[in-house]
Order: sequence, then structure tokens, then C-alpha cells
Amino acid sequence: MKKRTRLLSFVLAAVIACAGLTACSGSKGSTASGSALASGTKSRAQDTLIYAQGADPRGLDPALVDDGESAKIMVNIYEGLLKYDKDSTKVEPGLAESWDVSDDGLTYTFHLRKGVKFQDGTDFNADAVKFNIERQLPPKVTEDMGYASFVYGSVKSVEVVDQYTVKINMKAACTPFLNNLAMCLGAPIVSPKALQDNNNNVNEHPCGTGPYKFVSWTKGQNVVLTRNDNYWGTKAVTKNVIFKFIKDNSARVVALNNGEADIIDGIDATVVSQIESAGNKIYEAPGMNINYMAYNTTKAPFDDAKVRTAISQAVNVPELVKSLYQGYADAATSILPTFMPGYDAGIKQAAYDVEAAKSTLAKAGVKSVHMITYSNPRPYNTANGQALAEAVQGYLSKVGVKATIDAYDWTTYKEKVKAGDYDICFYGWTGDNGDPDNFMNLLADKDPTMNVARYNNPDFKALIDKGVATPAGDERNKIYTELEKIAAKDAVWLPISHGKTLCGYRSNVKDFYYHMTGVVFLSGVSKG
Amino acid sequence: MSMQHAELPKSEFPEQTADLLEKPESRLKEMWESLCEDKAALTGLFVILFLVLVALFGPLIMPYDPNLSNMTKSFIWPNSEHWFGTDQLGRDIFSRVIAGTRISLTVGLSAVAISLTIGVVLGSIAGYRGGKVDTVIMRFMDMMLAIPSILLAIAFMAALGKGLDKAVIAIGFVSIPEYARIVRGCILSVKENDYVQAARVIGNKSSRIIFKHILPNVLSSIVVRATLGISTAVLDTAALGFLGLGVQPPAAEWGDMLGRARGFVFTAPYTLIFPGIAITLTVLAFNLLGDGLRDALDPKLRKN
Amino acid sequence: MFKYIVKRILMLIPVLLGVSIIVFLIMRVFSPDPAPIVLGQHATIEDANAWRAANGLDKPLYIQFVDFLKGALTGDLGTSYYTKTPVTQEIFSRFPATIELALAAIILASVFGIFIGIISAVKKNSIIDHAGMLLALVGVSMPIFWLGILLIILFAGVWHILPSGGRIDPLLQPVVSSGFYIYDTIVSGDTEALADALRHLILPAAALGMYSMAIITRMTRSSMLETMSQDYIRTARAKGISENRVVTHHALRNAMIPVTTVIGLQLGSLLGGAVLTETVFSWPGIGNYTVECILKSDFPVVQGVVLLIAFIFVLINLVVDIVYALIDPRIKFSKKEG
Amino acid sequence: MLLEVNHLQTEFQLKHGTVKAVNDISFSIEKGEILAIVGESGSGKSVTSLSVMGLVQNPGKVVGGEILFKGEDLLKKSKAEMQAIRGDQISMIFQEPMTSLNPVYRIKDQIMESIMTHMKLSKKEAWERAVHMLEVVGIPSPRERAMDYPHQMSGGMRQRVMIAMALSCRPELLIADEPTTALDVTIQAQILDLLYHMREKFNMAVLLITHDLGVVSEAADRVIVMYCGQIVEEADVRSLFANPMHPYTLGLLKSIPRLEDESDGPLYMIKGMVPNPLKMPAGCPFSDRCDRCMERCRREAPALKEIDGHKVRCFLYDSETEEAQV
Repeated sequence: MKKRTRLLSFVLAAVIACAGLTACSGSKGSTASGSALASGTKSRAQDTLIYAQGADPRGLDPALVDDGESAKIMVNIYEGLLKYDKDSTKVEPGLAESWDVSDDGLTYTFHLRKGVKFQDGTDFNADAVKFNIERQLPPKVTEDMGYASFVYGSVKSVEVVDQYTVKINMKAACTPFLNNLAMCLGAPIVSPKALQDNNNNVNEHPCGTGPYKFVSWTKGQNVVLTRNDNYWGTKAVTKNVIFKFIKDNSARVVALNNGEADIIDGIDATVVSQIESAGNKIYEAPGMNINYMAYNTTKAPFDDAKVRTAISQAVNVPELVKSLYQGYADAATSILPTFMPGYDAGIKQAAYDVEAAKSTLAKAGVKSVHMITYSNPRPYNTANGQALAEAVQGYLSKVGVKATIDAYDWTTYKEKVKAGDYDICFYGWTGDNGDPDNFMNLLADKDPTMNVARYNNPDFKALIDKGVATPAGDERNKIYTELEKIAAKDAVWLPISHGKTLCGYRSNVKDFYYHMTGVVFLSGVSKG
Repeated sequence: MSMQHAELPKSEFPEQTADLLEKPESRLKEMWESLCEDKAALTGLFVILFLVLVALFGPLIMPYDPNLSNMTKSFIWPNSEHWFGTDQLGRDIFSRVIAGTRISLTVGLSAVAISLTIGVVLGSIAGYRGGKVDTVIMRFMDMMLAIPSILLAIAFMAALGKGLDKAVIAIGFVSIPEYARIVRGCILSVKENDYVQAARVIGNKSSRIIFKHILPNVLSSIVVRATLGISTAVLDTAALGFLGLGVQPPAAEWGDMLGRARGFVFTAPYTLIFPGIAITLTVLAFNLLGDGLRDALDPKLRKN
Repeated sequence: MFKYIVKRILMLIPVLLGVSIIVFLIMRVFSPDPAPIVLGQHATIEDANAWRAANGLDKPLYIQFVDFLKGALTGDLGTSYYTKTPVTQEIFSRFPATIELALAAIILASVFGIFIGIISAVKKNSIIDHAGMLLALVGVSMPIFWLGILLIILFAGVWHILPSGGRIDPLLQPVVSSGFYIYDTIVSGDTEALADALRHLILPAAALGMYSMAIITRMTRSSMLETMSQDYIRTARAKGISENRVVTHHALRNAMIPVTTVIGLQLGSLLGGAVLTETVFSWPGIGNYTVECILKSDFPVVQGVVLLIAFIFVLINLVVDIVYALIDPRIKFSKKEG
Repeated sequence: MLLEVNHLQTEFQLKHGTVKAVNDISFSIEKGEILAIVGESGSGKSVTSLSVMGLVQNPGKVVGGEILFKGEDLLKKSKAEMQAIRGDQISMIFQEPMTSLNPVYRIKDQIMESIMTHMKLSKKEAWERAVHMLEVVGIPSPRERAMDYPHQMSGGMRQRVMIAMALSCRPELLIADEPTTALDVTIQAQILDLLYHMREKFNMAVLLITHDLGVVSEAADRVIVMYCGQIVEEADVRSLFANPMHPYTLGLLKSIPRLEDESDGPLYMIKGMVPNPLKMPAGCPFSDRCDRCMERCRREAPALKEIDGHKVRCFLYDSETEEAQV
């Protein structure tokens, strides 16, 4: 009895003490006016950047993951042979100082940078490159290496010429290959030793050559990186980087305004004023993506291009994009983003014309359509597919078409798309490598979860094949412009928007930029 | 005087407490009368009646089509035209809240109907038969109870897909064990009563005994549980909707509205406030009524 | 008593087995195919088939179940499809956060619930009583997630006095970590980190605990009222001890017996409520994670988590029964057996 | 005079009206005396005892009169002063030994609590005293039984514990509210016996509340009969049983079966029921049930009248009435 009473009183005392302490520190926070919640850690905070994103990375092994949250972290740890220019998807030297491509496009020779070391102290050399590529080629490749076939699918073999020269032999000419090597998934070079030590899976033990090295990953909370002092190039300005995971968009905004994060991403347009009025800044990066609505071209009534055009005419895309994304996505006139080679300002989709739409649809007897959509926000559609479908539903009702919507979470949605039971579906694409083929091929792919319009046009396919083999340049770009024109004329898709990436950052953060491939290079960013 | 201890006649009047004017009457009528004296429960009842009217005649009082988007009118603050403002897609929130009443009440009532029916049947069988049947059924109920109902409902929804009908099934299914337990408990205690025994002796069929003699006796406990169950079901529906697993668009479900409003809490707080109030009010009303019914059922509580 | 506990623990086995079967069926029979989400946007149908074969998803269901059971019995719950990390590792890196949150919530709920309940009962029909009961009613009627968002708006968004989410400022994260930050920071003596962890804990715990607090308040009040009308309370008063002592010593202990049960049951249900709270507050716990895994059809994780939660839930019930017996000397285990 | 109650009035404010549970009663107890208050349930006897203890709970309230204990008015005492008196100078035992002990504490804790509150003894001394008291009230092996919980004891044992607890601080007045009602007949006798002995031993006064005239005849010195919140008759025990005056008392006595009774007829019963306290008859409260009710009884309420040290509230003994009858 006595013992029990004493225990109880102890617990009670502890609780009261906790509550008291909380109250005290709470009031302390309020006097600090929320600018720096952890006032005592200011000095530590000075050399630490906190980047808040929506979710944990899937993992930190570039061969095993496919998501943007992982990519953002990995680009600071790893490097590939090539990298993208800061403002475009033009490729530049990375771990390879220079390269030669044979005239037939079947042999690539890379001359590697000398004196580069992995963060575990091992040397970067031709063997490491061979190891990384062969890991993603048959027979070693596993089916869960999501980008292996995309990046290295056209590679036949890899040869070590000498310690700093690598030769890659191709099965067929593939112009996008150089762009692929600059990608943040599949292409980055991982320390072979780390892979061997960790059973060929460095999801939780990443080790590359980049400006930051991995410290820790607390699941659900954060990944901590620290400066790689042995980095071969310009060393990182800020000592530590913390990627913090805050799922909810508005909570991420609160975190930024409260000083719990220095930079946040994945926000939508509605919070911009809130961020700016708190004295923080907005970074607006063009997005390498397309948000679209696709017609099921294998099924009546949308096997008829006229009906497709009529529906496209019914939707006022600029108005829809303006209110749904509040100006933080550009209404799309083409499939390719505007900065992409092959984009042409002359391409136009079916123009908004209610009367024309009405009469065509009435003639064709289209009174109802079945739309399917996804219920999660996607990088190309921050407002989520449901809101988009509902908006389109509103437009269709004005031309006498009643639309029913079925929304699914992403996993189920992909199954439904595969099953093909829909008239219209909503989809989108985030570019991988900055090459136009990466976008236009979506209308030629045989996989129905890629080619959701199930568009099957032999001329279009032939042109796609020609584009892949044609060396980069104006001639190749024209091919893609032509493809755009075919797609627009056939009204296969109704391109809706190119989502911009919106980031918020605190006013003392300098030199922050967000690359159009959806990643952030933080080594140049400092906190004033 | 010798050692005789005779008790004086005891009167009906208790020493201190109040129940002075009570006459023995039928249980439900008694419950109703006691309910009428309970201001809180009456308030709940009136709010529920109001909500039912709104659900029935909602389309008549809705100023706008709740489901039709109009991209020219997105995010209008509450004003005389749009009392609760408009949402991202330019839909009138007032109309949507009204439309949501019907959805929430439908889901609440149907889900309770499902769990009630299955729960009562399972509980009756378990309680009446006893033995192995009882063990098997109740162990199964234990298993279901051991999984948090919201997780179970989420898993159901993820498997079945979104939709009003599916939400009803998911929510109805996960609360079967509660009813089964209550019914079983009541039946166990009623089973040994004389009149049930008598019915058995004269050879009534089991199902007849259960429906004719036992269920009416457990009815009042079930009524209470079901009333409170509706409030739980409304909350669960909202939770599923909030997680994006509720109804198919463009249906106006309160939880779904909250889930979408979450992104606009600072720019358009009214999108978050009104559906939340609607949920709270509905749940509150059913809780008030349920509490009132429970108190009315339990004379011991009533005195307090 | 020992015998009783052993018996109860043995009874866990069929329940857990049944739980596994239920979850297994829901996930593997009805849930969408995990392959597309695991393999990403470039995977072909052949890739998906190969992946399913590699993960045993092409085998008959009962063999899959037997494989799962074999693993579970040896403590191997498999590997997450999505992250390729062992499920046990995924779970235990998140579980302490949920436990810490649930405990904080139940402590808050119990302390305030019992306190308000007692005051309401002692000052019956006063303004305090009415206010307390109104709070309790609203508390059980508000959706947790709505309350959570409102709290974030007020405390983090408008007043800037509490953080909006997360468990701790990453700069203060305990180095040596059991995963229980309150414990870790106390052990390491880092008061700044402790204060920060508590500040992060308070809003989610309040949101999560609100419902339980309301239930506990109501239970305490009615239990206190019932107890206060008991004869032994009159006896205690007749002994001439102070009213305070009558309430805290004689009434409370008796009134706490049913309240304890309610607290225990609430603790169990908090594990479920944590799903929503964690989502709203970006709390890195198991609830939030499980929902994600359900939506990604990450079968091994969902099976593992549900099994664990069910285990804990049943365990809590057992503990409640034991505590019940400890505070009520009238209860004998032998009577309750069978 | 140890306790002197003058014109005590206790009321209950109920939703449907005010119940005058104790309606202007006066009585006194001397040191060492046993005074019994007899009446049916609802006659106000228990409320009287609770009023003396200062334990009338809401919605009840003492609204008038005075309660002089050793010359001081208890109604004017502060809460703290009353606490100091309760359990120390005046203590009380109750009808239900099964529920009057706190089920979650050991016997010793409950007795020691009283001792430590009033006697300022150390824990050890309190323990010794508690064991001593258990011994005094006749509990065998008191040291062991002190460690028991109430549910481990029989009803008679529990009532002994109650008495031990009540007597542990040597009170001058013990109020025993139906101390034997819930017990078996044989146990009843033992408990009455014990009370009687304790009175002798400690020279304390006892206010015995009961509805059982048998108990009264055995234990009391003086008797008060209460009906509907009023005293209807007061006399020493001998005179009451020998010469009951009020028709109600008479009825009570007649309804006790007697061995020496030769008539074979059914046992006498007072007709009717106690009136609803909210709808009291205009005149004498007993008029509706009285065998000898007169016209006047329905109009006026009689006053308490003393005839040779025997008090009675009835018009039968009013000089006017007598004259009229003659």
C-alpha cells in the first residue's frame, strides 16, 4: 500500500514538473517572437541548413529508389559522370572531365577526374564506374532497380581502358544517353566498397563523392548530412544540412515561418502570401513536367478525334490553371516544357470554344463520360487529381456532358489505369533526363500505364524511333516539334499545365536555387 | 417485554432522496418521460431532428449546386452571397455543408444498421447457444477488437476503394464486435429468467425465444449503444474522408472537405471551420441523446 | 496470480493468430498489387511479374501465410517492399515515438480528466461542474484531426509559441537514443533538449488526449458521485476527518477503480487515434507510417505493425485487469478465471 | 445535561417542494443515558441524528433551533470545530456494516485514521490503540484481524469494528443509527449487549435510533417516538411500554406478536401509509391512520403536552377535549 502510494505520488510529481517546465519554456518561446525557437542553439543553427520536405526518402541508394524526396538528398551526397547546367538540362562535366562519342553513336569514352575519393576514403576510378554500371546491367540487375533499364538499357558492355578511362559500348545509338548519365537516379556513382559492405543496398548507408556526407537518418524525422572536407571541388559553404520531413503542406509553411526550417518545398500557390507576409521568400523554379488529361483512344466515343477535340474545346484551360494553381503553374500549350529542346511556341491545342464543343458533342450523342483520377497531390499537380477532375467536371456540365468521377489512391489508380475501364483519365509526367524523347515517347509506349491514352499511331512511333537515333541538334528538335503537332491535331491529350516548383526560404538564406529536374544542390547555399 | 423483534411496516418513502411521484410503467415510456426532463438530451434530440430535416430537404434550401465547380469563383470569403464562402473549385461551402449532412447521416445510420444487424445476430447466437459456438464467435470478436478500428477501416477502404457504400461497409464492419458483446452480455443475464425458461420448457424454437422474449429486453441497451454508435460512425466517416479515403468526388463529405481544406488553413480558414463545426455539432447531438437515453435507462444514474 | 497471468498470456496466441489471418486476407486478397509502386514508373509488366515471383506473391495464399508465420515465429517479419529495410527495423525506429505520444496523451488526459472530474463531482451543479461537463462533451464530439489543425493554427501559426510538428528540433536530437526522447534527454541531462522535446509533445498529446480526457472526466465524475453517496463516506465524515481527506483518501481510491479500467482501455484506443494525430502533426510514429504502407500495399510492414499493435492492445488489457485487482482488494483472480 | 436539542428544524429542498424532515423537535440526553428514538422510515429519526452530527447533506439543511452539546451550540461551530468534535466527543455508527466500512482499506487503517486524527498519537501508538479497541469490542485475535479488509469479515464482526472505531477516541456521546437492523437476530443481541457494556465501561451517553421496539425495550433508558418529523410521545422506557398514550405508539406496540397473546386473530396493523411529506394532512399528521381520529384532529395539529413526566402530542389528552368528551 505504502509503496504504491509513494509510486503514485512520484509519478504525479514528475508529471507536474514536466507540465511546469513546458509552461516555462513555452513562455520563453513567446518572448523570442518565434524567430528562433531554439534560442540557445543559435551558434549551431548558423552553420546548419534545415530543409523541410514532405516525406522520408524511400532510400538513399540511387539504383534502388525512384522518388524525388530521395533524389533531393542524394544529389548532395553523390555525383555522376555528368551533371546538368544550373539553368537547363544541358550536360556538363561531372566526375568525367571529358568524353568522346563515336560517329555511329555506339561507343562512349569517358576521361575521369583524377584524385577524387569516395567519402569512405576509397578511390574513385574506372573500376568504380564499371562496378556501378554493371550492377544495373544483366545479369546483376534486379527488377526493383527502377531506373536501371531507363538509364543503362541501351548499354551493351563497359570496359576499363585504364585507371581513369572508361569505354561504354552501346547496343544501338541512343542520343539521350548522355542526358541519362547526368540524372540523379540510377546514374550517380556509389562507392563499390560501401555496396560490398552493405549487401548491395546502401539505402541506409549512402557513400558517394559529393560535397556532403551522410551522418544519420532518423526515420520519419530527418536525414543529417555534414560537409565532406575532402571534396575535390569547391567545398560546401554550410557545414551541416538537415533534411526534415513534415508531411502536411500547411504545417511545413508554419515550420518555415516559425524558424523551424530554413527552406521548404512542395508548397502550393495558396500559401505564397502567407510566406511572404512573414518576411520569407519564395523561389519559383520551372518544372520539367506535364499535367494532362488523356482520352481513352481505344474506346468509343473517344476513338474519334473530333469528339476528343470537342471535349478539349469545352475546357477553359488558362482559367482553370489560373484558379486551381493561382498562377504557380503555367497553362500548357504543348506537351514539352518550354525550356526543352523541340518546344515550339507555334504549337496550339484545341482552343476554348463552348459552342463548337456543344454542337459536336450533341451530334456525336455524348452525354456522359466516366473519368478516373488519383486522390494524392503529385509533383505536376499540387492541387491533386481529384480537384482537377472536379474542375473539368464543372466545364463539361456547361456543354451538356455529365461526368462521373472515380478517384483512387495512387497504387490502386495505377491498377485501374492498367485495366483501362475509363473514358478520360488524369495523369502527368515528371521528366527524368531533360531529353524530349522522355516526354514524347509516352504516346508511343506499349505499356498502358505509361501510354494512358493507349494511343497507337504507327507514324508517330516511327518518328519517335528516328528521334532517339538522331544526334542532338536542330534536325532532331524538329522531329519533336512535329510529334507535338501530331499529338495536338489528334487531341490525344488535353495538356493542362506545367507545374512550377515552389519553395519558400528564410530571408537570411543566400544563393538558394531549385533545379528544374526537381533537386536541390545545397553546397553553395549559406545562411547569413 | 420479551425478546421479540418485529419489523415496523416500511413505507415507500425513502429517507432523503427524491423519487416521490414514480409509478411503475413500461420501460420505454419511462425512458421517454425521463428523457423529456433531461434538457441536454432534448437539445440533442432537437438538433438531430433539425439535421434530419436538413438532410431530407437539403436540396430545397441549398442556394447553389454543391458539386458543380466554377473556376471563376474560387476562394471567396464568406459574404452575403456565399454565407460560408467558396472552396478552391468555386463551390458554395454552405451548400456543401448542407449536402454533407445527408451523407454523414446516411453513412452513420447505415453503418450502425450493418453493425447492429450482424452484431445482434452474432451476439444472440453466442449468448444463447453458449459453449463452443460462443467461444468461436467471441474469440473472433476479440481479434477484431485487438486491431484499432481506424486502421482496420483504412485497410478496408484501401482494399475496396473509395465510395459511400464502401465507407458504410468498412465502418459498419469494424464496430460489429461492440454490439455482439453487448447483446451477448444482456442475453446471458436474461437467459436464466423464469419467463425465458418457461418459454423453453413449453418448446418454443430458439430463434423465436430470442426474438420474442430476449431481444425486447436488451432493446433498450442496444438503442443507447446505437445512438452513441452513430456519433462514432460519423466521426469515423470524417476520419476516412480526411485521410482521402472517403467518398468519391465530387460528393460533399465533411471529413473530405476538411482534408482538402488542410492545405489552405491560413489563406482560407473558413473552408476548414464550417465542416468541422458541422461534424462536431452532429456528433455532439447524438452523444447528448445517447447519454440522456443511458441515464434514462439507469435509475441509479438518474438520481445523481 | 502468476498462474492467471500465464493463462492470459497463452490466450493471446489464438487472438494474435486470428489477427494475422484477418490482416493477411485483407492485404493479400483485396489490396492492390504493390508491384507498380515498388518498381516505379519505368517498370514493365515482365519486371512486375519477376518481382512478384521474387517476393513469393505468386505462391498459393496458404503457403504465403505459412511462410509469414514461420518468419514471425523467429522474429523475422520480412522486409519492406518499398524501402527494402527489415520490417522490424522500420517498426522499432518509429514505435518509441508513438508510445511516447500515447503515454503523454494518456498522462495528460488522466491528470486533467481526473482533476476536472473530481472538481465537477465535489462541486456538483456549480458553474465549474457545468463547464467541465461541457468541455467533456465537446471533447468527445470533436474530430481529433480537426482539433489538431486548430491547435496548430493557434499555437504555431498565430501565436508562434509552440512548434507545428515533429518531435524535436533536429539540432537538439539526442545522440545516444533509445527512441524515447523524454527519457533520452533526461538521462543525458540535456535540459534544453528536454524542454524542446516537451514543447513538441504538448500539442499532439493534447489533441490525441482530448477524447480520452473527456471520457475520463465523465467517468471520474459519475464514479465520484456514486462513491460520495456511499455509506463509508458518511462513516469517514462521522470520524471527523476533513472533507479534503474524505474526498482524496476515501472517495477517490474507490472511485478510481472503474476509472482505471477506462484509462487502460483508452490507452489501447489511443494507439488507433495516433494514426490521425500523427498525420496532422508530422509525428514520426507508427500510425502515420502504417497508413502510408497500407496505401502502398507494403504487405510485410502492415502485417507486422498490426500484429504488434494487437499484441500491445491485448497486453494492455491484461495489465488493466492486474492493476484493477491491485487497487480493489475484493477482486480475486481465481474468481475471474475461465 | 450533555446534549440539549431545542426546536430543531431540518428541511430538504426538493424539486417538487420542501420536505420538513425534522419539524421543531426538542429533547435532551444526560451523561451515561441511553435515549432511543423510534419511528418508521421517513419519520425523521435518522435526519435528527445526522443533524446533531452536522452531516446533513445537500439538498438538506438545518434551518432552525439549536443543538447544545455541553452547553455550546453545535450549529454555530465552524467546519473545522465540528470536525474536531466528530469522531472524538460525538461519534456515530450506522445501520449497514457491510457498506459503512471502506472496502479498499484494511481495518487497522480505518481505525487508526480516527485515532490519529483526534488523539495526536504516533503511528505505533495508534496501532496499539486500534488493536486494543478491537479486543475491547470482542474481536478474537485482533492483531491478525486488523490486517483484514472489510470484505473478509462477517456482518457482526464489521459492526464490532464500527463500534471499535467509534469508541476509539472515548466519545461522550455515541449515536447509533439502527446498529442492529442489518444483522441476524443472535448477532443483534450480541451487539446490543456490547453497546450496553460499552456505555457502562466508558460512561458515555447513547442516542439509539431504531424502528425496532424490541431493541428499545432491551437497551434504552428513555424513548422518543417520532412520526412525520415530530415527536409524538416521550417517556422513560417503563412508562412507555406500561402506559402508551399516543394512538400511534399503541399501534406500534399492538403490531408486535406476543407469546402471551391468546387471541387467534390476525396481527394488528396500522392502517394506511405514511403520508406523502409534500401533501401533509392539514391537522394531525396521523389523523388519516388513527383509530380514534376526531373531527378536530383533521382541522388542527395538536401540541406536545406533558402529563406526569410523560409527553404526548394528541388531542385525546387535551383538557378541552376531555371536557368535551365528558
